[in-house]
Parts: sequence; C-alpha cells; structure tokens
Amino acid sequence: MTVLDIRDLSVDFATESGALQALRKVSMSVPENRIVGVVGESGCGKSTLINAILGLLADNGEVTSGEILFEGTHDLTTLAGTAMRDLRGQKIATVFQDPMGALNPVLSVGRQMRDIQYRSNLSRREKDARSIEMLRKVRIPDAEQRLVQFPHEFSGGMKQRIAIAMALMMEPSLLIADEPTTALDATLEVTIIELLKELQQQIGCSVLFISHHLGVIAELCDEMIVMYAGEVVESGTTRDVFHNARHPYTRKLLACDPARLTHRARRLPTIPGTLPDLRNRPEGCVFQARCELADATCSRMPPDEEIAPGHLARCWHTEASVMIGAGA
Amino acid sequence: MLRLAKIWRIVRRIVREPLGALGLGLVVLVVLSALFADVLASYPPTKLSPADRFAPASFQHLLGTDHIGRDLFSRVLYGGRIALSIALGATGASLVIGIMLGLIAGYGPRWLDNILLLVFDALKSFPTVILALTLVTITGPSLMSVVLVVVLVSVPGYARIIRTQTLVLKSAEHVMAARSMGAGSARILTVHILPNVIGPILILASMDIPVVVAIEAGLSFLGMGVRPPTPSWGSILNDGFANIRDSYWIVVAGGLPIILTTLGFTFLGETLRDLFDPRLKGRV
Amino acid sequence: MSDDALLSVADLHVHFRVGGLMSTLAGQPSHIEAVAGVSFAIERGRTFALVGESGSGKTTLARAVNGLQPASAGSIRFEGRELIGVPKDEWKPIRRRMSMMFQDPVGSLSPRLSVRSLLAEPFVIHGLSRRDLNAEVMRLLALVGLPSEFADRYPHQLSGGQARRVGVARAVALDPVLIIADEPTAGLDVSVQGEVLNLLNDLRDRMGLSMLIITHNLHVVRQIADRMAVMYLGRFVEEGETEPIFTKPHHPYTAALLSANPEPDPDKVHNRIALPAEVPSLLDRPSGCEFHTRCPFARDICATVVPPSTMVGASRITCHFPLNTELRLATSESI
Amino acid sequence: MLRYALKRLGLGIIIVSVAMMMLFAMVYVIPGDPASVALGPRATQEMVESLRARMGLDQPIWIQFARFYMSAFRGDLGTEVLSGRPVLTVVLEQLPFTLTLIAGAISWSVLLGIPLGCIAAVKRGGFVDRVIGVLSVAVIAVPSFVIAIYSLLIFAVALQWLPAIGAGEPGNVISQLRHLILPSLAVGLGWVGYIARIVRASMLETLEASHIRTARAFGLTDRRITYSYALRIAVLPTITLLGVGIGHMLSSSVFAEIVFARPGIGKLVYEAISVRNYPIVTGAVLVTTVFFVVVNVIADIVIGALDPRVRASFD
Repeated sequence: MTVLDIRDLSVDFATESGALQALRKVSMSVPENRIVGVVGESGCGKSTLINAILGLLADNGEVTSGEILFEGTHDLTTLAGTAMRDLRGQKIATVFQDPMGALNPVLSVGRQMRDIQYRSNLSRREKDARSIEMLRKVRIPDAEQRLVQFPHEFSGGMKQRIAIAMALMMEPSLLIADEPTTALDATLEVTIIELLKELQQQIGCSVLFISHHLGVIAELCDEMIVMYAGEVVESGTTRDVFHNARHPYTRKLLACDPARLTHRARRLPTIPGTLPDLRNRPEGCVFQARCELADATCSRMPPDEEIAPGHLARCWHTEASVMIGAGA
Repeated sequence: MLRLAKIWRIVRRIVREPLGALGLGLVVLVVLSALFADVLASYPPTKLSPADRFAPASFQHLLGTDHIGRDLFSRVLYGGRIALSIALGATGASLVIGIMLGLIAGYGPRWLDNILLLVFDALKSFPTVILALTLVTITGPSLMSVVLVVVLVSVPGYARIIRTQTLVLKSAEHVMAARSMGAGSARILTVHILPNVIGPILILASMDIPVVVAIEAGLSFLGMGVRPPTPSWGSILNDGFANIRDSYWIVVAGGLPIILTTLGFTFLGETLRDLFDPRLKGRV
Repeated sequence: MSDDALLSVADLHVHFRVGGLMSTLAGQPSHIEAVAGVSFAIERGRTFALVGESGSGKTTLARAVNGLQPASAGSIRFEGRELIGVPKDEWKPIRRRMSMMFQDPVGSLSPRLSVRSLLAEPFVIHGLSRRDLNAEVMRLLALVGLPSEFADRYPHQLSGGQARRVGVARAVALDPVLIIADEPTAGLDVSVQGEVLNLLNDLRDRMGLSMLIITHNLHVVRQIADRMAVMYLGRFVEEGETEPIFTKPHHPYTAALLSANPEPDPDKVHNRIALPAEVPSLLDRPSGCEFHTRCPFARDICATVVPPSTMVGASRITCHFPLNTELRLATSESI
Repeated sequence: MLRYALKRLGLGIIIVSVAMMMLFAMVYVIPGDPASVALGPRATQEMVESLRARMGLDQPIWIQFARFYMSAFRGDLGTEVLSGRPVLTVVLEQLPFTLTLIAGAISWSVLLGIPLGCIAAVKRGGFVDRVIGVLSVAVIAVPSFVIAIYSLLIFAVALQWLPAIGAGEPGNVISQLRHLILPSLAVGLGWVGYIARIVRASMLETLEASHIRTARAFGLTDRRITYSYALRIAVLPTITLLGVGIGHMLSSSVFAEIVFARPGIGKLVYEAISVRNYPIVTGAVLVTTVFFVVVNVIADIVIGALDPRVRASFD
C-alpha cells in the first residue's frame, strides 16, 4: 500500500510582482514502511512541498492542480480543517529543522508531551508514563526528572531527540522529517540518523526525509526524489539515482558533492548559472539554461522518461546525459 | 527634482490608506493654520475687549470669546504656533541627545553603559507630570522649561532603543568585518551603525510629536507652561475650566485643536510606520 | 616551528568573563577558557585549517589572531612582530596585511551600503581614497568574477554565492599576505561551495596568499588546506599535514569526526566510531584527558592523567593511546 | 527563582537611590533658596536664617545630602514647614485615593484591552481588526486631561449622570464608586488602546513562531493553540507595559484629581507647589518613585515566574 501519493501537484504563491509557481506538476509516492528522501538545493521547493502536505501553506499560497492522497483515501488538498487536524499528529507527524524554536519555551516538556496525547483516554499519569517511555526510546537520560524541565534546559541535540519522541509518540503512519539534522554538528547528525532508522523499523512507519545533504540521503533512504526549481527532475531507488543518474541536474549535483572526492582536486566541479525566475518560468525544461545538452527540443516540456522500473527522469536526453559529470 | 518626485511618491502611498489620508489632512490643516495665523486671525490674540466677555460662537467670533473678551479663534490659531514649535524643537533636541547617549552607552565601555542605564531608569521612574511640576517650580514657568521637561522625559526612551540596537549591531558580522579592516570607532558608528538604527527612531519620534503637544498643553493647563497672556491651547482650557458650567465653548475651543493635532500626527505616524518599518508594528 | 613562518601562535589563551558578581561570590568560576593553550604556525603561501564542532573555540581563536578578541596569554607573531600587547592605534597597518572573512555571506556586508561603497571601504579606511576608487572597484569585481553592474546593488539583492564573492573581494582589496576565513562555505549550496573554494584557491595561487580557514566541514578542509588542526574544548587534539590525517588519524576524536561523514553512496557500509554523551561544558572541564567522557577507547588512566603532546608520524597529538591503524571508515561491497 | 527576585529587588533599590540623588540635586543645587522662598518676600533676614538652620540648609552640601538620604531610608521625610506634621504622614494620607483611582483604571482597561487585542489578532486584517486598530490609536493619541475635561463637561455638567467633584462620602461604597467612574475613565481609556495593541502584536508574533507551527503539526486544536500556547507568551509584554505604565497613570491621575477635585497625591503636589511647600513636593515625588519602582520589581518577578527563560538569563 502507498502511504502518500502525490500526483501532478502545482502550488502558486501570489506576490506583489505576479504569481510565483513554487511547485509544478510534482508527482511522487511514499510506499509503506519505506524511507523516501527529498533532495535539492535552496529554492527547489522542498519546504513548499511539506507545507502543502501538512495543509500549512501560507495565506498567499494556493494549490492550483493535482492531489495528495494519504493512505489512498483522503485527498489532503481538499480536506477541511478538523479532518486535516485529526490526521496531523495522529497519522502524520513532523520533525522540523530548527530544534531551538520547535518547542514552546514557557511550557514544560512533560506538559507539551501530554498535550499532544489529548485524543487518548489515558489518565494524566498514564500519559506521562508514555512520554517517559518515548524519551527513553530516544535515549534521553533520567527521563522522569527531565519531564518537568523547560526546553531551554536541553541542548540542541536533546531537543531534536525530544521532537522525534513527540513525533513518534502516536505511532503515525507517516513521519515527515524536514532537515532534522542540518542545525546539528556532524557527530550528533549521525547519531540522530541512526536513531531515526532504528525507530522507523521498530514502529514500522514510512518516512519522508528532506535534506540537502546527499550523504545523509544515501545512508538513510530507500528511495529518493531530486527537486530543482519546483519540479521533480528525477526519482527512483536511492541506488538507481546515485549509481545511474540520468537527469543532467542530478548528475551535476552528485558530481559537486565534495564528499565524492577522496583526493585533492585542482578544480572543484560547480553548476554554472542560476535558478530560473519562478515568476517567469521558461517554456519546456526547467534546467535548460544551465544544461550543456540543451537544444531545440528542450523548449518543449520533457516527459518523465522511465529509465528502469520506478526510475524516472524528466529529460529529453536521458541517453546522452550519462556523459555529464563522468570525469568527476 | 529627484527628491521631489520621491516625496510625491511617498505622499501618494500615504494617501492611499484612509487613515493616512485623514492624518495627513489634519496635519496639513494644523500646520497651515499655524503658519498663516496672522492672516487668518481677525483679532490680535491678546486683545482684550471686556464688552464681549463670554460671547458664544458667532460670525464675529467663530469660537466665541473668553472671560476677558479675547477672540478664541485667534487664540487657537496662535496657540498652534506655540504648540508646534515646542513640539518640533523639543523632539529634535531629545532626538539628538538621545541618539548620542544611546550610541555612547551601546558602543562605549561597559561601566559607562551601566551608569547611563541607571540614570535612564532613575529618570523614567519619576512620574512625568510630577517631575515636570517639580522642575517648573524651580525654573519657573516658561517656554524653555517645557522644552527641558520634554527632553528629560523623552531622552531615556530614545537612548535606550538606540543603545539596544547598537549593542546588537556591535557584534553583528558586518561591524566585525569593518573592525577587522581597521575601521575606527567614528567610522563604525556613523557608517555601519547609525544608518541602520536611525530609521525606526525617526518614525518613533514622529509619533512622539502628539505626546509633546500634550505635555505642553497639560503644563499650560496647570498654569505651569507658557506664561499668560501668550496664547496656548492648554491655557485656553485653563481659562475655560474655571467657567465650565456656564461657558462650555471655551473648553471646547481649547480641547478641539489638541484632539485634532494629536490624532492627525498619530494617524500619519502610524501610516508611515506601517509603510516603511513594519517591524515596529505594535511597539508603544 | 620555524622562525620564518608568516604567522606563529604559541600557547595562546583566551578567557571570557561569565556570570556576575553574585555567581563569583557563590564560588562558581568567573572565567571560561575558550582557547586554552594553542600553538601552530602558518608558512607563507600555505593554507591552515582549524576544524571543530560548535563551541570548540575555533572562531574565538581566529578573532584573537586578528585582534578582535583580546588574548589573555601566549604569543602571536605575524611577519616577525609580536601582536599581543600592540596598542589599539597600531593595529591598523597590521590589519592591512591580514584580512578577515566572516561566516554569514550577506550579514557580513553592511546592509545600507552599495557593493561599490563596500568594495571602496578598505581603501577609504586606510587613507587611500586618492586612488581611483571606481577603477579599484571594477578591478575587484572582475577579480572575483562578478559583472560590473553589481557595483550598484545592495547586499539584500545578492544571492549567498554573490555576496560571498563580494566578501572575498573586500578581503583581498589591499593585497594582504594572510586571509582568515571563518566558515567560508557556510550556508551555501554544494554547487556554489565549489565556486567559492575554486576562487579562494585561484587567488591564493595568483597572489601568493596564506590562509587560515575555520570550518566544521571536513570536505572543505581536504580540498583547500595543507595543514590542519582539530580542536576540542579550546585545545588542539591533533595537528599536522592534511592528507595523512585524513588517511590515518591518530586521535580518537579526529577519527570519530571523519567517520561521522555520511558518504554519497548507498552501498557503503559504515564503520562508525560513535561518540556517547554530549560535549562537556567549558565551565566544568573533565579531569585528565578532556575527551575521556566520550572516548570509546578510554581507560582508567585517561580520567586522571593529562596526556602529553607527542609526535606520532607527522602529526602532533594529545592522547594516551593513539590509534595506529589505517582508518577504514567505509568499505564498498557490491550487493 | 528566589535569587532572581532578590537580584531584581537589589536593582530596584539602586535605582531608587540614584533617583533620590537626582531629586536632591534638582531641588537643592539649582539656584533659589527654599527657605526664603517658603517664607515669602516679607520675611526678615533672621527669620530666613533660623529657618535655614532648622532645615539644615546652612550645612555643606554633602552633609545635607547624607542627612536627606539617611533620614529617607528611616522613613523620615522631614516635617511640613508650616503645620509641622511629618511629611510621610501627609503623603500617605493621600496615597490610597490615588491608588484606588489607578486600580480602577487598570482593572477596566485590562478587562477590555486583552480580549480586544485577542479578537483583533485572531481576525487579523478583517474589518473588526481595523476598527479596533483605529480606535486604539485614537484613544492613545488624545491626552488624558482633555478626556477628563470633556467627560466632566458631558457626563457631569451637561447630562448630570455622574458627580463631578470629590471622592465620595467616606464609608459609602456606592458613592465612592460613582465618584470613581469618570476619573478612572479618563486615566484608563488610553490604556485600553495600549493593551489591545500590544496583545495583538505579540499574539501575532507568537502565532508565527516555529513552536506554534510544531503544535499545529501535532494536530492540537486552534483553541488550545491560541489561548493556551500563544496567549501565555503574548501577555508577558502586557505585564511589562503595565509596570512602566504605572508612571503614566500617576501622571494622568494628577490631571484627573485636579479636574475632578479629587483628593490624592497629584492634587497634594499641585497645591504644595503653588505655595512652594518643598518638603511635601520632595516627599510626594519620593513616595511615588518608590511606588513605581516596587510595582516594576513585582512585574518583573511575575514575568520571571511565568517565563522560565527570563529566570535563566538572570542567573
């Protein structure tokens, strides 16, 4: 079964200088019990995608086409307030990037963990016991004592653990993790990733993991999508995308990652050029201005070419693209 | 020419907001009537005519006359001159002093900052009017005393805001960058800090003009402001208050210009702030 | 440490005051040592990288070298001159020879100044405004590969990469011999990081610059630095040539940092050195080896005896039990 | 918490001391001899001299200051020149009237201002928000003494609904309340605006914080998010504002007391000034300053109790 199935999703933002198309015809799915990564650089539309799924788009944002099917039945783009709220926290949980701001500063951690269990019929003591159990799962030492403490009394890494504990407390079927390790140091980052992986297997939920860090995606995710300027340019299993990328952008992005260079290079690879203006999208392929393979065909919208079963690239030149970035 | 076009653009943006249009209209009305008081007034503001005492509003006396027969309309016009010049002068002086002290406190050594903060806090802990009354008893009621009171009351506020901003900017990376290049304190304060803190404080100061108008009128109402017979809205209220039961129009004549001026400047200031510094919204 | 080094730092300490009178009276420490006895040297034309996690004291160390943060003890020799104790008004000529770049690409540019004024600023500060400033601005823009119309833009109109280029231009404006760069690639996308590192490498080769790079990003270090030092709680745990440290780290902390780098290959099997517990507070430094609270190889002696600083191979390390095997962080296994 | 409170109290004491220094400087150092002023132009040289000696004015300046300081800390603010009654007694007699007035003003402006601010924040950008916004600005702008005079004119003189003068019969609560309505209206009206605005602003700011986004992502109800998660943070600035606002209210109450001929500190000072009764003036200024500082210390302690971050930052 597919937990999350997004089809042809487009989102526009109204701005003073005209409509800005933040997402264009985004299709992706998160199968049951899998970890799906979303990777892309700033401005690629990762945050818009999450906000659209959670129904938390800013007031000037609007879904102009497509649907977001959750567990095959609910279309999240049309779900009304209360029904959406019932899904959030219950079936869909989220961990955000900024561990410092994610918890309410004037309420104790225990109170906040109790509050999100408001739907259950447990007594206050039982809810606290459940909170302690979750805090232990994310390896917070002295969980009982720490329940009465306030967020500022925890370090950044601890706060992110608490956020994960809260997200997984109701055993959701989908966990959305929005760059949960970006603000953390490298040694903390790997422990959080390992923790997430372990808890995902324990609970058996699906995870949508957003990151700009290719290494983290490679290590954690089963499948992945690559986004550029509001479009999914390539998707497939992590192995397919890393070993056999076919979209020129994906190939260049992978080549840029300095972690691939195990020896000192004369020149580091880069992607010359800049993102297109999303208020004024180019006709056809969104990457053509920065692509050396671009030709006349690229001014028409490229198809989602199937490279292998489940491996798609939105490009006219998926055959020729294997030459790109090969030198790296 | 460029400047004029820029000002015109700002005016058009202000007028597009209903509140801004109302505020700008009132301010223009008050300023013009003060500027052209000698043209508009049909009587000298201090001319007594005992025969016409306590005359209600009529075509001869648009707002009536007071207890010694002076024409209230003329007094209101000339009172506007006093109110506006004190407001501008005192606000300007407080701004200059406040900005300087704020920069010193924020950028200077820690001990000086601590001393200045204590002085600001102590000054602010005197209730304004009681402080003003005490001061005026010592210096005697006069225009300068009113200015002095305003400066004492408003400098701590400006200085504190500038200080906080300066403290934040002091460790900002662009200031560190300038320091690492060898820039001296004078350059850092004038080029890298002041331009970034002055905008909000100017808007706040423009919103303080009605407060100054109120302080002047209030002191004059208590007989502690400008000396009679100089016309002031506050002293008109004072004259009228003694006769409130029989001749209500005197207090009406004294109060209305105060209300219109404070509302006008406040509405204008609010609109300016919303347009140019939305971050300040809700600051009081 | 050779005498002809451009910059040599010896036993440098930097203190911060914490808490007020009350906490001092309550017997709590009134100072923390952000940098606690650090020595290193940078040769002319070479690049030295300081690596560490947040709170390790690397930024404080850089600021102390530049005189922005007063040092409390030790020595900093730059071009043969002792910098500690130099009076405030004599720093200016030194800062002309040594420039600094700050973390935030946009935030380190004064928001109300145009790119033109920002680029002219070094000349104005150093009383060189008789030069043709416009020509200098154009020269600098060309040097960092920005079109000349950027002169009239303001910082908020620049992307991170463009702002970083302006920062680089400001840093090299007066032909310094040393550039101190605090996280030069922080907040930039990977495709832009490469551009900035290429630019820095180019300029170093062309202008014969030396660089002190502060970063938490190990890939940056490998691509740009000749020597490196790993900092933990304000001290160096390992210092030496970059390449040997990457292939054969001797300090467990260095090894843990290197192993904490997820690699962009889904088939890699990771042999991680996991670090338990959290970084201790500087207010409460551990006894003995300060890393022993998190070290997976710690033994009894580590908790009590401060390890000596020793040379192992080409690196200077501070550890009782240096690792001595080739680091095999990840092994490729075809599945 | 105790440490935080003690620290805050210590700072308060220092501020009062500095304020006293300034007050002393203002009254005693600026030219004009209080003794001759107090006795009037017809007093003989000996009379002035003897009063100067009685007031300690013949001593060196620093001794005068030390005396002033020491006796003030003992609660001795001197005696009134003419009646010979202790100044503190005279001032404390009047204090309750002013406190009642301020308490009245605060209670109705808080009761009205907080809900209005919440409504405006929740209905942000709508018609109701705009109306509340304009009205708040308007009532803040108009000076309280003009409101006092106009409300006297309208409700007491023209309509004759409410009494115009005094504080009501002693012991008769109804009469006292009726006498309280107009003055507390004049003192509190602007505060309805202030409070509504600050509650609206900090409410909006809080609602945008990322922890509120987290709370939404956990599916908490809008009611709970607004009134339990956000309002708890949004009222904090209101408490600070009220602490500072006590100073403004003391000022407004001077006017209200004079306009409505109501006993109180303001009226006491005003009358003392017109007869140049200096000890009363300094005494009243000191008492109100101490009152102001104490209220602010309490406000800060309340905030410390409600916001754990503040407590931590003070350690």
